[in-house]
Amino acid sequence: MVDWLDIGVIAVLNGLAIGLLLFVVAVGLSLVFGMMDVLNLAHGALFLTGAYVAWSVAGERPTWTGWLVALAVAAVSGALAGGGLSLLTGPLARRSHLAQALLTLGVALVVAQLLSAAFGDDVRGVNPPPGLTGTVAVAGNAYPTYRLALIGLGAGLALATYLVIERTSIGALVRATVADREMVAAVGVDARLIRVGVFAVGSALATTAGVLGSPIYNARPGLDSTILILALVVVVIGGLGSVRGALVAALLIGQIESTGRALLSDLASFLLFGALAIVLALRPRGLFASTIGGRP
Amino acid sequence: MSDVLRCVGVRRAFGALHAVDGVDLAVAQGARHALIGPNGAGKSTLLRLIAGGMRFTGGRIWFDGRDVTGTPEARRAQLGIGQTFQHSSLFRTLTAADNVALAVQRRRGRSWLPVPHRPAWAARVDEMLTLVGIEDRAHHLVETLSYAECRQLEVAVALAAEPRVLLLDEPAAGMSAASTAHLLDLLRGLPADITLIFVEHDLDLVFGLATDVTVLHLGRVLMSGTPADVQASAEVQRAYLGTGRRGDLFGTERTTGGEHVASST
Amino acid sequence: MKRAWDLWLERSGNKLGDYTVTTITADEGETPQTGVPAVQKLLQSDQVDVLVGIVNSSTALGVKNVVNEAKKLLLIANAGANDITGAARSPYIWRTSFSNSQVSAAMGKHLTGSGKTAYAIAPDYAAGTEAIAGFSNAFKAGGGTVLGESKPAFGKTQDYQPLLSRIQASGAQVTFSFFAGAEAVAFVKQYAQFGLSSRIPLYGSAVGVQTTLHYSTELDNPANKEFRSAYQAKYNAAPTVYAVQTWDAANVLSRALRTASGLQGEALAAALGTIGTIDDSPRGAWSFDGQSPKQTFYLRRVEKRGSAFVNVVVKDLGMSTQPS
Amino acid sequence: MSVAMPGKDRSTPTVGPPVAVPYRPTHARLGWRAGVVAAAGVVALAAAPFFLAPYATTTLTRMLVFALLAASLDLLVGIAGLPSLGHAAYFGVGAYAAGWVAAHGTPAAPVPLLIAAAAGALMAAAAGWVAVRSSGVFFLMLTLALAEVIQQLAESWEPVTGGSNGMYGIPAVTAAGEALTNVAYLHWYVLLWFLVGLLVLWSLSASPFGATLRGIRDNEPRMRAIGFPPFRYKLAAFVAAGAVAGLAGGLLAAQQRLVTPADLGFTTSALALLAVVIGGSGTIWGPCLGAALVILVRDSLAPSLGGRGPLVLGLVFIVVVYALPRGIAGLRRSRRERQPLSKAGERDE
Repeated sequence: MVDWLDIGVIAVLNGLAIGLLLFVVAVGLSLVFGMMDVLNLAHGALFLTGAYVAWSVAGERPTWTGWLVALAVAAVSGALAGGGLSLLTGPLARRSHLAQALLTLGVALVVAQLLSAAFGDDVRGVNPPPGLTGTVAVAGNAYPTYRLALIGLGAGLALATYLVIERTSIGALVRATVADREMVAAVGVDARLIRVGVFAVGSALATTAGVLGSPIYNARPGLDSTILILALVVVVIGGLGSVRGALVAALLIGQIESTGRALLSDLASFLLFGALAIVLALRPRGLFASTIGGRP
Repeated sequence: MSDVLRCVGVRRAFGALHAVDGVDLAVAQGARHALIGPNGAGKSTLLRLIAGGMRFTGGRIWFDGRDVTGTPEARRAQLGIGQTFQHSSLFRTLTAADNVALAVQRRRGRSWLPVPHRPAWAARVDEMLTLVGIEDRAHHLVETLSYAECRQLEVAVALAAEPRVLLLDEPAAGMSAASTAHLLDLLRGLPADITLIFVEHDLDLVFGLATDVTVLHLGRVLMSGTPADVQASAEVQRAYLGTGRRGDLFGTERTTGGEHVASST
Repeated sequence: MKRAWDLWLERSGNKLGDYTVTTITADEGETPQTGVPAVQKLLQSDQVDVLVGIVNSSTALGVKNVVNEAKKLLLIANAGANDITGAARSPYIWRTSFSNSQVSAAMGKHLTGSGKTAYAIAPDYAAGTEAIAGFSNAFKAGGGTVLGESKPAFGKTQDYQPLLSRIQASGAQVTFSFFAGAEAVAFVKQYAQFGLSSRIPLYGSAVGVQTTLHYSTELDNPANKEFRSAYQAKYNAAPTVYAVQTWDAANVLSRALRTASGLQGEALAAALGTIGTIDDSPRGAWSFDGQSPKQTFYLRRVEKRGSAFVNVVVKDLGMSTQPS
Repeated sequence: MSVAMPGKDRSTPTVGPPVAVPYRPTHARLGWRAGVVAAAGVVALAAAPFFLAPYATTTLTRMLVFALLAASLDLLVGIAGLPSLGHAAYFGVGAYAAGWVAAHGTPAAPVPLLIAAAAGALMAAAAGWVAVRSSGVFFLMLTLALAEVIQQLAESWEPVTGGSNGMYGIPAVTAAGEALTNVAYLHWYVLLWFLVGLLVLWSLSASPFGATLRGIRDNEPRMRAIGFPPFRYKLAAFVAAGAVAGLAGGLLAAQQRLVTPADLGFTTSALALLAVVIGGSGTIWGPCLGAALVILVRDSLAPSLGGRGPLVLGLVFIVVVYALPRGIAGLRRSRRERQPLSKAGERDE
């Protein structure tokens, strides 16, 4: 008979790895939305760009330096893309969410097509850096060492982001802008600077996560929309603009994606969206909904 | 005269702040009941509690003998509680006539057929606009109306829903003396069967219209009574001005005796 | 697919039977939403006589009505859904490729010889269900026991860890899997990452593992050698199983046209019924059983030859027809 | 009840007694010019099969089906101000229902369509009851989530929906006993029900119900103060839009005789949304033009670009959002609104 405990430990561990990765992706999306009411559907394409960067820079047999270069290149290209996106969505500030959603969806389609033109349509496998390719015995089952490293790295990134946002003065400025843009502008802070900055950092996090996630997900067309859907679910459940919400929601979705699929495999496909529908039905503004300056 | 509206121990707290702290209020049918008091006394909050725009944290409210404490705002409006807003809230991209038509439509039946012209409604709309004196601006977009005209339109929209109680939140705010006088005539001209409850700082309007006055201070009822009692009460002045001199508050030297009539709850 | 078709026409002087051929191609796209209109265009505006191709199973099933009403022959060169020539059979739709359960049944038959227990896994969509059904029936018929089946969500699963631990926990000695494209790569890679490949051998029709299919570039029969060298010369790439299936479609069509009384659907269908065994096909001799091929399946193992992966033929698993 | 008003002092001197112009709601007035254009459009569509090639007629029919879906979405997005990113779910549910009834019940003409509309309405009622509580982006996300759940249902409920292969081999609709397989008959059948659906949508939008929806869209607190319960009206709009989308789904089943989970999917919803934005939201007829354009891009342009269809669509998305903020219909309307308003006169259509 299937040994539940055995599956449980591995699944929970795996859920942690996936959850932390999702947090790194989702936190940028959540802040961008919380601050500027911009629903950035191109966020998934940024993740995919990161994965392709990892494949092209690190390649099939990456070395440590190859990996670090890949991470750097991804972060820089993410920041640039973020800046570009914030300029693109600038004039739409007054328009409805629909206009922004359609615009960013257009950008996502274009980026995905350019990537598939550049890298072709078949799967580009990326291998973890040397030393992390093997497996480690955990509770009697083999578990890839790379995912353990990912948990460590993901936790580090999550903690760093959390501290920057919650503890530093820059973080306070970001949270203030999320709460009430007009007031921050009235105080004399150049809101445009903040907005480009957050867009750039959020996008850089997404591309970096793309590199980190590539050994698991591999770079392939269609990955962008899968990741986008997951990130959107995390952001909405966590409450828009709330970092704490994104962290909790990401871990929750991580568990649903791993433990949920393992235990209830035939319901697996309903779990994700079922959870979203239930959460939104109960708390229409997400779990940690920060009151966003009374905007509708 | 039966009370058309009664509040008992109405309470509303925002965390530690008790905006409305145990208010008892009785409004007679057909009364012109004014709610006055310094800023932050909880006047507007009380009005919104009566209209249903805000949930109670305590106490009960009866309308026409029915307990409407839990009834949602839209249902209370259907029962006959009309309201105008402090910051005028109209449909700016529609014409004045369209704004009133929405209220008329809610009252006179909601059909699904696209019959463009409804004589019965049209007459009602014109009547309302004429009543408030902006019938020649019927087809102008609300954006093009002056501030005073917007206030008049607010009243027209509220009246079009044929309310039995009309709540007015500072109707004369930001109006010129002439417009205020005009508004006073308008409100005086309203039929007797409509009860008015209004919050207002312009004391000329208050004492020119009110049949009863309730003074609120720091979320509690300081005093309820006829306009004369309120003017005479030193306590009210202290709440407003912090000093005992009666003259500067009410402008003209009242002939009523100087004795202090205190009847606080 | 188009490459093989052009290659055949080039070698036969642009003739099928004794008809000169004008080929009109339409892009089927990924989903039936673009596939069905494309077929409608070919039939209604281009007024073609014969349709060849279609990769996507749901598009193939979707055009059944249109093809029936137009009374034109449709030769399917890939779509593997059983119903195409099974439950939803139409006299005008013949197939030169395979049916999903036929492929996996061959694997089921092969593994039963070893009397092992197995765990079957395939994505949760029509082809996946049919593949598992084909494998399990054949495997149980041969005395094997299937300890468990699981179907991860199609197109939405990237991380197979939950399923891999189920396989490990089930204690099966063999895993049968049916994946295609990106999912195959991800599954096989994670299967190895989780250290299962050493303990539980993986069989199935996925890349990089022991698989069963009705073709391999390494098949040593004269027809295949000639086909492969001609294809390599013209396109500088090894032919895929799609190419072989389209090549055979042209071959079958030209044989049928020699004996058919006309170009209408009924005449061609009747002719197809009478062409008997196709002995000069790169996949080895095969013939129509009903409207789907009865053909030999081969057990293959992936080995690295220089820079490319190649499916070395391990064993000939004999002829098998489309399971009911 | 009229009251004598004491003298009015207002800054604008009025010439003679003010003319009390009888009130007529602005948005419901259909000038005769618009009526003529509409009639001409219908005649052209009806005559299409005579001078268009068969495949072009089929494409036109497909445009009509998609246009009805886009128009029903516009009732939600344009009139009620509810941005739904999952409207294709009710379109698909209607199509599956019509297909199932045609196969197991009776393919006789109106039955599958009415069942489709009912199925669409029912599903919209269930989903709407949950979705309509939230607003703005949360509503957007909730409709997306509900649509994905419905699509997953279609994919895994194999015995009824045919799973991922979709429901194929739907028998042709029969009108008076005769199967409508001829391209022209099918076109007229779809055109007839397209007009019925459009009429329903237009009448809803032009009726007081539509005015209420617009009121709730523009200023919900004020509508609540007047006495309109917003939840009930939004839900009614959601169900009405779901019903017409279901009807459009029924037409899809009749025309394409194949329904796949992709018809319920995110892509279809996004394309319908694009059609609404291109066409100009809030006009019901605008999105129909938008839908025609979207189908043109997807079905005829995309294949000829060698599989780079999505790139074209992506660029169209971006261009439309910037170039046509209020869509094609918006171009016409903004010209009209810039006219100076005559003092007390009628605003001409």
